[in-house]
Amino acid sequence: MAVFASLSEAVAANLRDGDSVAMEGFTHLIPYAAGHEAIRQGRRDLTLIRMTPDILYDQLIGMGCARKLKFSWGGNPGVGSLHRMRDAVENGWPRALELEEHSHAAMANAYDAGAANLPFAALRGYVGADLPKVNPNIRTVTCPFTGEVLTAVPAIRPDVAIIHALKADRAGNVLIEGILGVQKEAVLAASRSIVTVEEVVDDFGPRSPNATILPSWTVTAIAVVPGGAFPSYAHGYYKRNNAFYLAWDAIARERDSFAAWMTENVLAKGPGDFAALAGLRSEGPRS
Amino acid sequence: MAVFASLSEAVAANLRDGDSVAMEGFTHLIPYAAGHEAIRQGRRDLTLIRMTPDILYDQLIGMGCARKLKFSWGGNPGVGSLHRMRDAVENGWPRALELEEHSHAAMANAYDAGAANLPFAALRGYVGADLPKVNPNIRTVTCPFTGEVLTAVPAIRPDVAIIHALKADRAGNVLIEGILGVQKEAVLAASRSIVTVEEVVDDFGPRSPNATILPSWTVTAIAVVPGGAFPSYAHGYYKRNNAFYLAWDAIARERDSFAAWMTENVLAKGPGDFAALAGLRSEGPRS
Amino acid sequence: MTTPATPTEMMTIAAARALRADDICFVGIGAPSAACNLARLTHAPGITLIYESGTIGTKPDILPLSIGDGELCDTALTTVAVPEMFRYWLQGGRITLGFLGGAQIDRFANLNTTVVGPYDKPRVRLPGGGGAPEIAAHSGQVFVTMAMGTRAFVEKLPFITSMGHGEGGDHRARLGLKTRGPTRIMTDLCVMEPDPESKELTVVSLHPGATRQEVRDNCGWTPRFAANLAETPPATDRELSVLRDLHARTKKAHSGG
Amino acid sequence: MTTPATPTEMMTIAAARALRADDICFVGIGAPSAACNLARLTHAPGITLIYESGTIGTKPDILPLSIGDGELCDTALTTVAVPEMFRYWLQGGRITLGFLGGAQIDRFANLNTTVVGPYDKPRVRLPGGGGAPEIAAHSGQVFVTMAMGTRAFVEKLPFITSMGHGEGGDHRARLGLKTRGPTRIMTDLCVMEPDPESKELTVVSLHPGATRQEVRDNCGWTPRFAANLAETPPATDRELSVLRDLHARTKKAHSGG
Repeated sequence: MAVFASLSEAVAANLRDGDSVAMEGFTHLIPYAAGHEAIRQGRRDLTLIRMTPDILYDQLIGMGCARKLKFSWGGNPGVGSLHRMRDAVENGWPRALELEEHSHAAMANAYDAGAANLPFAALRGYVGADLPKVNPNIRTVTCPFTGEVLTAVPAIRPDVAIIHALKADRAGNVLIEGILGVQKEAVLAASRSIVTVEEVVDDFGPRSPNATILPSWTVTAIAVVPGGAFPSYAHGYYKRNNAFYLAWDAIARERDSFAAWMTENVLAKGPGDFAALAGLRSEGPRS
Repeated sequence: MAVFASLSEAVAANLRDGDSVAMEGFTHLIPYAAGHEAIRQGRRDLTLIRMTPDILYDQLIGMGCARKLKFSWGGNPGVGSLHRMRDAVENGWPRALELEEHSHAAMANAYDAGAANLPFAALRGYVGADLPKVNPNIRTVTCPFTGEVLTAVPAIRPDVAIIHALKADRAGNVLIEGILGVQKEAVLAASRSIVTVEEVVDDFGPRSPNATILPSWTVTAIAVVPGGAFPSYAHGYYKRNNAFYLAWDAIARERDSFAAWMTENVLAKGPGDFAALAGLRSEGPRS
Repeated sequence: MTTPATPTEMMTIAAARALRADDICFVGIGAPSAACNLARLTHAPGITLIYESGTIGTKPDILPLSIGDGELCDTALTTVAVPEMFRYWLQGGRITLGFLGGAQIDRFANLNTTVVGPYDKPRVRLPGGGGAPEIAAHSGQVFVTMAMGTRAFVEKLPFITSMGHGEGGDHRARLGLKTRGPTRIMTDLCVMEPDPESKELTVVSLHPGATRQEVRDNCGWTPRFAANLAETPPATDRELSVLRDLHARTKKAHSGG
Repeated sequence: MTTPATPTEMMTIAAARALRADDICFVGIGAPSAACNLARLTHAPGITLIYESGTIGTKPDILPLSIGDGELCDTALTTVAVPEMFRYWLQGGRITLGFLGGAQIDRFANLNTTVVGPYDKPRVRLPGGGGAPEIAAHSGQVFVTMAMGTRAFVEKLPFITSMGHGEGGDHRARLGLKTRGPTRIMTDLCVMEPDPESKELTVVSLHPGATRQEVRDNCGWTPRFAANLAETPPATDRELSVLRDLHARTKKAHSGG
């Protein structure tokens, strides 16, 4: 059964140095508040897993939290490069970053296989592409009926999955709507999970009979963090702050400007600051 | 793009003697009207595919439409045996019926693989069970990362999928809600598809952003048949007629009583009769 | 004042008692959803019931006739597609307790619901396995309810539809299974549990009024009895009234058009 | 009265013209959704746009900055989870047209968006493939839009992120692919198509004002020109006004907080 906790408690209890962690959210519902909490708590040697490492992972990498990144597209979508990620890969700053690189299709299949408790996923992938030459975790499997040779990738089974969702009910069930990404799969594939939510409600009320809900018994800890996906967005709560994504390019370009921004906006802040950032009524500090 | 047609036109154009056909619907939304139309049109040598062959397939088998059945649970749920299916298997009446038998997990995975254009599905299946000894389509595949040996079954790729759904919009998009079964997978896995619907609406209106919708360009033909899932049910339209499921046991027990019932209630009737059966206002005959 | 429990009622009540509020219970076709719902309506209100039709956390007011009645979906936390149910939820290891019934069982709690006689030329063609083979493999543990009789409790199964303890001992572990398999068999006469070592089913509790001889007469093998054989506590008035109300509501609903 | 099309606008307009109302178009990260939406707002209103974030049949009023902006979901027919998008829809063969961009392209329309320099010690680390490798393989055909330049149109790619025509000829078929691969490359100077036999990219149409020499100067290999080289019809007022309105709406929306 999910435990309600403060975000700092939830991260302290469930994310350890050296863990593999998937912070997922496909443009929508990116768990920024939880990622910032991991930075503040000084986590090290993480294996970061994420299909689309963007600003949040740029921040974690730039702050030296990660030793490895498993991913399929690393950029600031619609804007350009992730300068902190590039600095780590190209110059080893602040530390070297090992890459395990896949395609979206392979990552999505690997999460699906992880949720389904399979050791690998088979897909029609990477035909004619070079990635299998440089990633030993891209192999083949032969269909026992047709003899066709398919691509195989290992299932993703993270130690911890961290996601942001729309709401939880008092029993700890979690509702997600809109762009779903791979969050449900990430939680079901992980050993532990932390879910931040916009709000807790008595009852989800009228909804589709097929609503995407993670039952309480699939989630380890829930923390209420209004605005916790800012500057990404939460369907029905607040919009994506595209201006910040555009601004990040200049902030992250140089090590100094990055460090100054992180000190002011992450290290000196807390989860309670997200509501105001997202333009929501702040409900006072939570930490 | 889906074509709107009468049910008789849709079946005549898309279901041929010798086809493999999946009429799916997991208790909910079983396509009775379409199945009856196939019986009336005298289809022969069908390979019937369905996880839970129940009364509808008992009728098709008893009327001699099928040469083979691929399935995972063949019974009248909550009631007992399918007498026509047993008569075909045990006595070859009205003709012998070849069986390809799986478990639900294997069938569900095989539909999923079919929709995903994979030749096989890997699952942790049948451990310690006898079915792999009698079904040569249950094989193994070895994980190229862990060396684990998993079960493999061939993907299901039917010639035709036939389902009943709640509603279509005027563009031919199809909405399903409630118990979803494997209908979406069956349609996406099939070469052609026939969908009967309760009604056509101008617009689906407010709905979950993640509603289960088959876009028009994934469906071959749509026929409007109110009540077309009777005696199963359509979420929000009418309930399952449990009394009929109980009554079927006596109807189907003997060949004569079965034949008489089919003559009166299927051969002499048409799709337009389903609305009244389901307790809906009849909109006059459609055929 | 309440009439005493029938053997079938006693079987259902014994099964219900074994369920816990924190169980995530997978109810397959033909399984005793009466027991699961009785538990939910008495001592285990928080129990999570999952039917293989995809309904998660369902709380039906009446017993479904099938595993996909509308009532299940209407009262569920959510309903997922069937491939997801079998892939993410059952195979994913999310189920703590699987509930199975069957046409035949052997002394190691293997079950047959496929055929009597040879597979290719069956004397009786049964419905088949449905969800059972993987429920038996992937649920944390499995409960079985079956009424006793020599045609049901047999020395040797003609067909193993779903594995219980196989040939006994560590057979499950040798096949790579990490789940516990069948841990309790609730019958109309008694409760059986596998011996911790041999895994042979052992009668641990006789229902009120049932005798060792009755159990022997209705079992196709010579059943073992536990040294400290207990008597199943009789059905309480509350258990009986809740169960009978449930059945009455159900009968009324199902006989309607 | 309308100011003439810039080269970038001409590239977008040329791409939009090639789209048909019955296309099911998969728009990957970095791809010119401007072209897809321009087509939708002009001659191909029925076109189905799918973004890899799971949105199916989306009709955004402004261009998304990312492939998962809320606008895409709000205007979609429905939105599915990302594993389903890649498994049932892309790999499932439901996409008639994939739309890709890239940092680098070679004469057989192979694309690189991964690294410049050695993979293990890159001079420039690019974003990576995202959906591209499988979009290139599974879409019925692929359109590419890229501005020309000798650093983009290169003799030899340092890394093949997604296969176009490989080494040319029947290379795709030899790898078991049944799809057509890249069929049109829309640049800021011209349109290229693969030669029917060799699959080498051939300039088939020059945009108004562009010259053969300009194309040669901005291409890292010596490009072939079609015998019947055409001139791309100039942008119409309607194309330009719809495109510029779209960009204006988009800029206004994205600069907001």
